[in-house]
Amino acid sequence: MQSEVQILGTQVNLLWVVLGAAMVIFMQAGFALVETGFCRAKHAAHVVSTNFAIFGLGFVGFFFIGFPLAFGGFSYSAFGLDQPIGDALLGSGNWIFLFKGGWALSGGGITPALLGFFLYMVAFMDTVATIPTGSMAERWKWSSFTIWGVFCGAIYYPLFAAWTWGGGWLAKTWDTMGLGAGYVDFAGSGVVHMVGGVAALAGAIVLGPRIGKFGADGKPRAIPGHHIPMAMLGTFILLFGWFGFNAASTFAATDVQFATVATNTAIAGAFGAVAGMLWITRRTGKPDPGMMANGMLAGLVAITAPCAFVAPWAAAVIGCIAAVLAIETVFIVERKLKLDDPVGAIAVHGMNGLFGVLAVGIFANGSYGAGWNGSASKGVEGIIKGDWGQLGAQALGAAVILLVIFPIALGFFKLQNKLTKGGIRSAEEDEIQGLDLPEMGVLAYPEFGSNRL
Amino acid sequence: MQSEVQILGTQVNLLWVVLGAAMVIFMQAGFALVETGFCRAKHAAHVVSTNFAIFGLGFVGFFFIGFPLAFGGFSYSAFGLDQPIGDALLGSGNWIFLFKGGWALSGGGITPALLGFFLYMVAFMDTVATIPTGSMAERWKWSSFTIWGVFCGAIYYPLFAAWTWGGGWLAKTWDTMGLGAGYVDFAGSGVVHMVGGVAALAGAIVLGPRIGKFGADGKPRAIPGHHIPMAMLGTFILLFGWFGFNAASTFAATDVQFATVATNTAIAGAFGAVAGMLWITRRTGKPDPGMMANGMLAGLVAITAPCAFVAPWAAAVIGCIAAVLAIETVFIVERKLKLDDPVGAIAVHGMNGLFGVLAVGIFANGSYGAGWNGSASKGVEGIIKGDWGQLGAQALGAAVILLVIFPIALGFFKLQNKLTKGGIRSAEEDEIQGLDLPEMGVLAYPEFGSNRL
Amino acid sequence: MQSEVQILGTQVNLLWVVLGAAMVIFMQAGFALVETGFCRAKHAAHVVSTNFAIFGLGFVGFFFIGFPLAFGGFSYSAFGLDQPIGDALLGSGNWIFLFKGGWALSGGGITPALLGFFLYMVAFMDTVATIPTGSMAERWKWSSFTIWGVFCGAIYYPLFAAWTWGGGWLAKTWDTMGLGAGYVDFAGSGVVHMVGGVAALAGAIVLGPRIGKFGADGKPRAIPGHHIPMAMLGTFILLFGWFGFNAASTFAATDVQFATVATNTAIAGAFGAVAGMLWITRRTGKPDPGMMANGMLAGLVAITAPCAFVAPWAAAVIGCIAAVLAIETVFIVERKLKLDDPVGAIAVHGMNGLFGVLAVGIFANGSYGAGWNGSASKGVEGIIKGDWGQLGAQALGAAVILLVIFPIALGFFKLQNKLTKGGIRSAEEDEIQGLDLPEMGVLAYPEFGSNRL
Amino acid sequence: MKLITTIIKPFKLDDVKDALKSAGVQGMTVSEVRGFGRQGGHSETYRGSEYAIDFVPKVRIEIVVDDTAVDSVVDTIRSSANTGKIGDGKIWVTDVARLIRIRTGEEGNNAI
Amino acid sequence: MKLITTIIKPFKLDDVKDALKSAGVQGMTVSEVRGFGRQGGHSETYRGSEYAIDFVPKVRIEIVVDDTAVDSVVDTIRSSANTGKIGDGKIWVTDVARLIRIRTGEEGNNAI
Amino acid sequence: MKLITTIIKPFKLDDVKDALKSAGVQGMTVSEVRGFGRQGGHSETYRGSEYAIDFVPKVRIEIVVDDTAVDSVVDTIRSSANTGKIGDGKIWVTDVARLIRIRTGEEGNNAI
Ligand SMILES: Nc1ncnc2c1ncn2[C@@H]1O[C@H](COP(=O)(O)OP(=O)(O)O)[C@@H](O)[C@H]1O
Ligand SMILES: Nc1ncnc2c1ncn2[C@@H]1O[C@H](COP(=O)(O)OP(=O)(O)O)[C@@H](O)[C@H]1O
Ligand SMILES: Nc1ncnc2c1ncn2[C@@H]1O[C@H](COP(=O)(O)OP(=O)(O)O)[C@@H](O)[C@H]1O
Repeated sequence: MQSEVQILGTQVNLLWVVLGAAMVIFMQAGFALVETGFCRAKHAAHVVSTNFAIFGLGFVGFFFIGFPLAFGGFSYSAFGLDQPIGDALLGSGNWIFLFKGGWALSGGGITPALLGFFLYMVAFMDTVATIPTGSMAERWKWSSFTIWGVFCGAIYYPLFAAWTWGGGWLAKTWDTMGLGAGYVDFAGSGVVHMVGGVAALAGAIVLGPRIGKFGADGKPRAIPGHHIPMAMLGTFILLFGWFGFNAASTFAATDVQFATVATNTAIAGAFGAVAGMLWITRRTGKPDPGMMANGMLAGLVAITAPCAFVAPWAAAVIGCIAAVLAIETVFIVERKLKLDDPVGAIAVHGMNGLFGVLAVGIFANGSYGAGWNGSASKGVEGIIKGDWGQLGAQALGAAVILLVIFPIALGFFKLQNKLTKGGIRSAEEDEIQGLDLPEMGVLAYPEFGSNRL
Repeated sequence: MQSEVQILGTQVNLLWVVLGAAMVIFMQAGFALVETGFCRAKHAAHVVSTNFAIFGLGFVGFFFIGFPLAFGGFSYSAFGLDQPIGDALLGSGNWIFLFKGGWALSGGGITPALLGFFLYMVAFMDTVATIPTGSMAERWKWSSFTIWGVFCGAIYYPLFAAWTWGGGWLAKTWDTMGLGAGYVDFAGSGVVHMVGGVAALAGAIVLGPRIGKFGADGKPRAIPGHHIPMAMLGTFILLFGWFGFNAASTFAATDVQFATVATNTAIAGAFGAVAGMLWITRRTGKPDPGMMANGMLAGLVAITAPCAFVAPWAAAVIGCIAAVLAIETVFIVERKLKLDDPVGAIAVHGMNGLFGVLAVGIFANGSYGAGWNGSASKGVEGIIKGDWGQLGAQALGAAVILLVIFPIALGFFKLQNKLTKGGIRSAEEDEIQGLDLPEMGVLAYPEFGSNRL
Repeated sequence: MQSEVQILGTQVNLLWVVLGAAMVIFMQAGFALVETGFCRAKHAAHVVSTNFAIFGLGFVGFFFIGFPLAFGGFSYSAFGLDQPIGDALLGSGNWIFLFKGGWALSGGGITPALLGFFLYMVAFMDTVATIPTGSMAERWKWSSFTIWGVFCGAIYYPLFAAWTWGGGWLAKTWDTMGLGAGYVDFAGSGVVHMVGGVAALAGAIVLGPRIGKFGADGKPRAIPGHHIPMAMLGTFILLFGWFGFNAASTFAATDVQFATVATNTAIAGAFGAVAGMLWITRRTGKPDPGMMANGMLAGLVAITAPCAFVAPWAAAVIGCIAAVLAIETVFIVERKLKLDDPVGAIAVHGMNGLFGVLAVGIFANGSYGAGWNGSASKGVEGIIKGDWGQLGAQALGAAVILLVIFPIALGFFKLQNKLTKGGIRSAEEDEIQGLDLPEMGVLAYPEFGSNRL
Repeated sequence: MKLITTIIKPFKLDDVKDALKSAGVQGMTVSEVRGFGRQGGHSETYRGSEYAIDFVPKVRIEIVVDDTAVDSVVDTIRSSANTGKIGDGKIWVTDVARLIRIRTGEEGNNAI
Repeated sequence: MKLITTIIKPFKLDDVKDALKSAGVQGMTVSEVRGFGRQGGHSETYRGSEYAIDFVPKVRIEIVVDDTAVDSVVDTIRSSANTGKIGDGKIWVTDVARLIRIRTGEEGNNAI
Repeated sequence: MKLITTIIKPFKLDDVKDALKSAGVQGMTVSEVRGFGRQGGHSETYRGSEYAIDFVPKVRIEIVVDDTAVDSVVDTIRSSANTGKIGDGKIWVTDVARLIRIRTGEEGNNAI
């Protein structure tokens, strides 16, 4: 039986999770503003609306199917979830691939604690769902987009989530393969950002570049975003929400590591912003605001997996590397891969999600993560502590995202493109005119710029 | 005497209320952006300024008079308010109509807990006050508006608040009329939104439609909002703040129902957004961003009263119904009533406030609300549990808003219109030019669109 | 040894500090929007980017050097910081001027609690750093600006912080000079706002007015801000964040004074907004939105030092005085001092920081602050309680800011101006064209207003 | 052919357009401008400093018409744009030497 | 000298500018306008109410040229702005009595 | 009557307007335009890709004047808009066949 103090502790823990969930949900606004600000005015109502609608679309899919598939078998004692609401659906023992239980949040076990946990998790799912709206912006047909939203909430996100946070097979590689403490991803550099980032990559491949993005000579042309302050506000909102994203991932106020997490998060974001500023100035001569924002976001994405396991100095290093990685990846995506990613989603979420996953295996200092994933680990340790096993688990996780999850996203978009009349890309004349009127029926700014009168 | 654990519990409860208050106060920004985004650029400084100034104007009225009138008799033990700061001013026993005590937050009993409670309550009052700035936008004379602000904080909101949350006569209908657990409104579908919504209706009636809103044939003409991303950001901020609005209305972190509340809130908002998208697409062929936003807000308004009492599936149903109701009400308000409500305040807050109040009496599943309002209730039950008494209490409350509170608002605006030189509507030439320069002295955007040079 | 309850209490306290830190960090967005909205479109990317970049620049300086200098000697038991991480660097006993320890957050003592404390403090430092970006907007060379950011985080802010909150000599004037409870500044009217405000003043002096700000006759000319709703949103975000800024400065959820603080903060802001509206209408005939916003912010700045020590009625009085002071100071700065401060930073932060510091010595009612600064004080008391000693301590603190800190800022900018090729002011042709393209390489709004095509 | 240029008050645009349409005008080009004239501007106060707004928003309409249509078009504009208050605007007429429709290459009256 | 004014579709601006540049035109002035013509507008629905958008976005280019250059410039515009679809726009030519370069005070063809 | 059209640098607008006012001009119409000319544009980098900004912001002023006033107005513009740097702009003069004041229906010089 729990003592009165313990009960109060679980209550406070649940409060922390719910507050964290609200902060993560608020991040949707951040994504909406960053993406809209970095796109053109003629598509602004469309871009902001995809970021708005995705919240509900993904939510509905996750509510009915996705949450059970991913977390039916999850149990976490800190805030009163002492038993899972379901069981394995596919696989068993150390090799579970999908779960079941709690469809549409009905049936037994739907306690306040479970509902709070759902809320936190649905917010993470929506982050995944909204990442491709960035790389696919300005040319994604609305009706096709809505199907992605439901698919991501119902199936796409739950897969890798089940395998890791849900307690599936990747969480058990400490046992099955002797790799570290199993795949470790504190708040989702991999589970959320890289999974979203590879979907962004798949979508950009299938849609192709925006009209006018590449010149006849194949060289990328700049298409400046229409509202820099909007994008900057979005970045600040993301920074704010990230404290809920990372720090509340302790699931416990009684685990004071949340403070370390929060501070490491801020450190990586701050160093990322500064490193991004310096690097882009070095490369192009001016402190491009978009790249500064990307630098901060890259640092935040990269610290998301390791934030609980590393020292402050490592957070600073991770932030700096992340910013440089993001900028260089933007160049590679445009110049080498000839892909068009209007907001840098592939670079920020994909590449730095990958880097964050690996960073756990590099910089983890063994001070946290004892017993993680049910392992006998005394603390997650990276190669700076001489242990290569964790990096192995991390590399395996990253490889699975690249080799299994990415193809699923690519297959989904390709199939949908084939099955959809006219494909999943907007009509050419609509793209030229701007998607706002033809697809949304309204202009974002009927009175500004060339749209007024 | 309280144990150490209990004391810590009340401290944490108070923290939750203060955090909730901050989140609700932040909703003012959401209202400001939604309303401004859905109005025209030439009035934007005026619209945003009404939403800004209302915060202080209502606050001042509530500080001096409104809070005592509504909550002088309130006592709540969870966070250390063990005795009321005042007493009945009008009525007694089960039939109290107004309270007194704590004028200007002075006198005895002004503890930190009481101040925290005041902060939460003043935030709710300001929500009521700001709702009519939406339906009356683009034609409300500034000086007349300021008087509404003070009146709402001092008198208008406190009336129904005293009768319900303050412990007045509507809270006692379980005793006086044998109706359920008395009027039950967890976080204010009725006390806040419907009360604000009927004021919005009254204001729109008294002001009349904007110049050009209705054609010579009496048909409504669209007047597109000038900034869709702004309105969307506002919607996201409202969603974020709503977690404070609803979940912190447990007044206790030690009552883990806050997690159920938060999740039900999110469910209703998400399903409302999706249902709104589908419904408006069905009605007009395109996913009007404004209607998607209204759909989410409608779901949030409707779940506000029942959020603690219903199951997740019911939250989803409530969200869907709310969105359809909101859209259809917009049509009725414009086409049948020939009223002009630029942002849909009557549909979103008025109609769905009403629906939310009734939804308690329909969907409450008896799992929460034991002893509510001092009744012997074992849990609030709606007709899905076979109990019609609660629906009776809810219908009574709603009827009171329609038949008593609405006439008060209408009377106020009509009287003010008569007493004010030139009426409470802006001068015609100012409205045509845009209220920004003539009333505020500045343009919202002196350099954009037709205002530049 | 701590009991289980006590441990839970410290955990919750730390959570409160981390949440507060997130809210204060979010205020950066508020500053960015207020300043950008009140400047012109042609500089908008520049202004918003200074407010963005300052976060990282100041952070880096504070991380390596500033935090140890200011808080190396700090110890605070409420959330588990039972021993300092360092010692005096300069001075000893009651006369310490700088501290050391925890450089780059490395070495012993870097517990989660210490990291949470760092996070809160770095957020305050960044507020100081960003204040001058307002008064120096539209003409501050980017490369020069970046140096300020690092300097402020590393040296400028830490000085006065060490002397007061860090436990240095000004905190000990109760002992050394018999003045009250030593310098008392609950959340930083002085340590943060006035210190930032005098830097804003110094910067405005060194840069000189914007081209066109003063006519040939020496009369100030209005240069209207380009985006009023943006500035209003920024003000709301600041209001929201201020609850973290002030209320979390109890460092403890177990100290329920946080509720008093939060409510006093709201009261001062609300009364400030209303007083600002009335005062500017009296002075110029119209409720200038910029002055209403300044009025609220002035109230918030002024209540920041006294918020824990005064009664609600005093918070209302302080808010009203602050708003009038801010408006009158704007006039004096422009008309008498012939300085150009585009957003009113000197008036809002400088003057009202000063007023807030003194307000402690006037309105403190003795109900809080027992043992403050290690003194034997039974509660901080101002002259309304007949005690003039505290006002003395406050006046001394304010004098130190004016006579020591201000000259340091002025010296820094003057020296930098001399050492920098072409000075720290942007090139004249860039200023005329707008700093966005020449300094940032992008336009804030390439498609709006005169920038489109 | 003639080019008729008119400067009108912005809120009159719909009326003028509808009147021209009824009068058989099939094409026109509209732009936003700022006018300086007898109507004058006004001065406002921002943060306590006065500032003059010398220009008022106007709309310019350009219409190329057949010579024979000039009088009726001018009259139509005059009557539909007129409020009788200062600042109603101007109409001026200039000669057009050539007119070409880009799509077809038609010239002259056929291109109108 | 002649003033050539042309109304084109906005997304054709770059093509026309490049073509004119290649054809030796050294200066032009561009502005945003809204066109009303055969292309027609369209009607949309906002919050359930229909609204007509009568005007479509266009770009106007003005070029002052030497009399001898008129034909080639007109042809260049025609071929580069042409999409063959309704709404491609117009070109019209008017007489210019004087042209002055502000910087130098040069007049006539030297000022082009 | 003549229509004087001038393209100037935006920051010179106030100077030119004041000079014209002093010179007795009572009305003018101003619009925002973009210029392409000898001044050239410049190229910037956004997210690492270069982009050319070919057009620079300019302001166009149109003034209808009595024939006798043309020279003095042109001179006034020249001297007040001149910075001596490339891109100062142009002035061109065209014939106006008719001018009507909408408010009163006055025509010709009375309508100016
Ligand atoms: N001489 C002029 N040349 C060009 N445009 C003019 C001239 N005079 C007036 N305008 C335009 O006509 C508008 C109305 O003129 P104004 O003198 O204010 O009133 P009214 O048309 O009643 O005489 C001005 O705002 C300006 O745009
Ligand atoms: N009579 C006219 N006077 C001035 N501008 C015109 C006229 N007719 C058309 N225009 C302009 O040319 C554009 C294209 O004309 P439109 O009739 O739509 O197609 P097309 O050029 O193929 O005939 C219009 O949008 C308008 O801006
Ligand atoms: N031939 C032309 N026709 C129309 N406008 C022109 C022409 N040449 C130049 N302009 C306008 O004049 C502006 C200034 O011209 P530019 O060649 O840059 O310098 P300058 O005026 O010193 O010769 C251009 O930006 C453009 O708006």
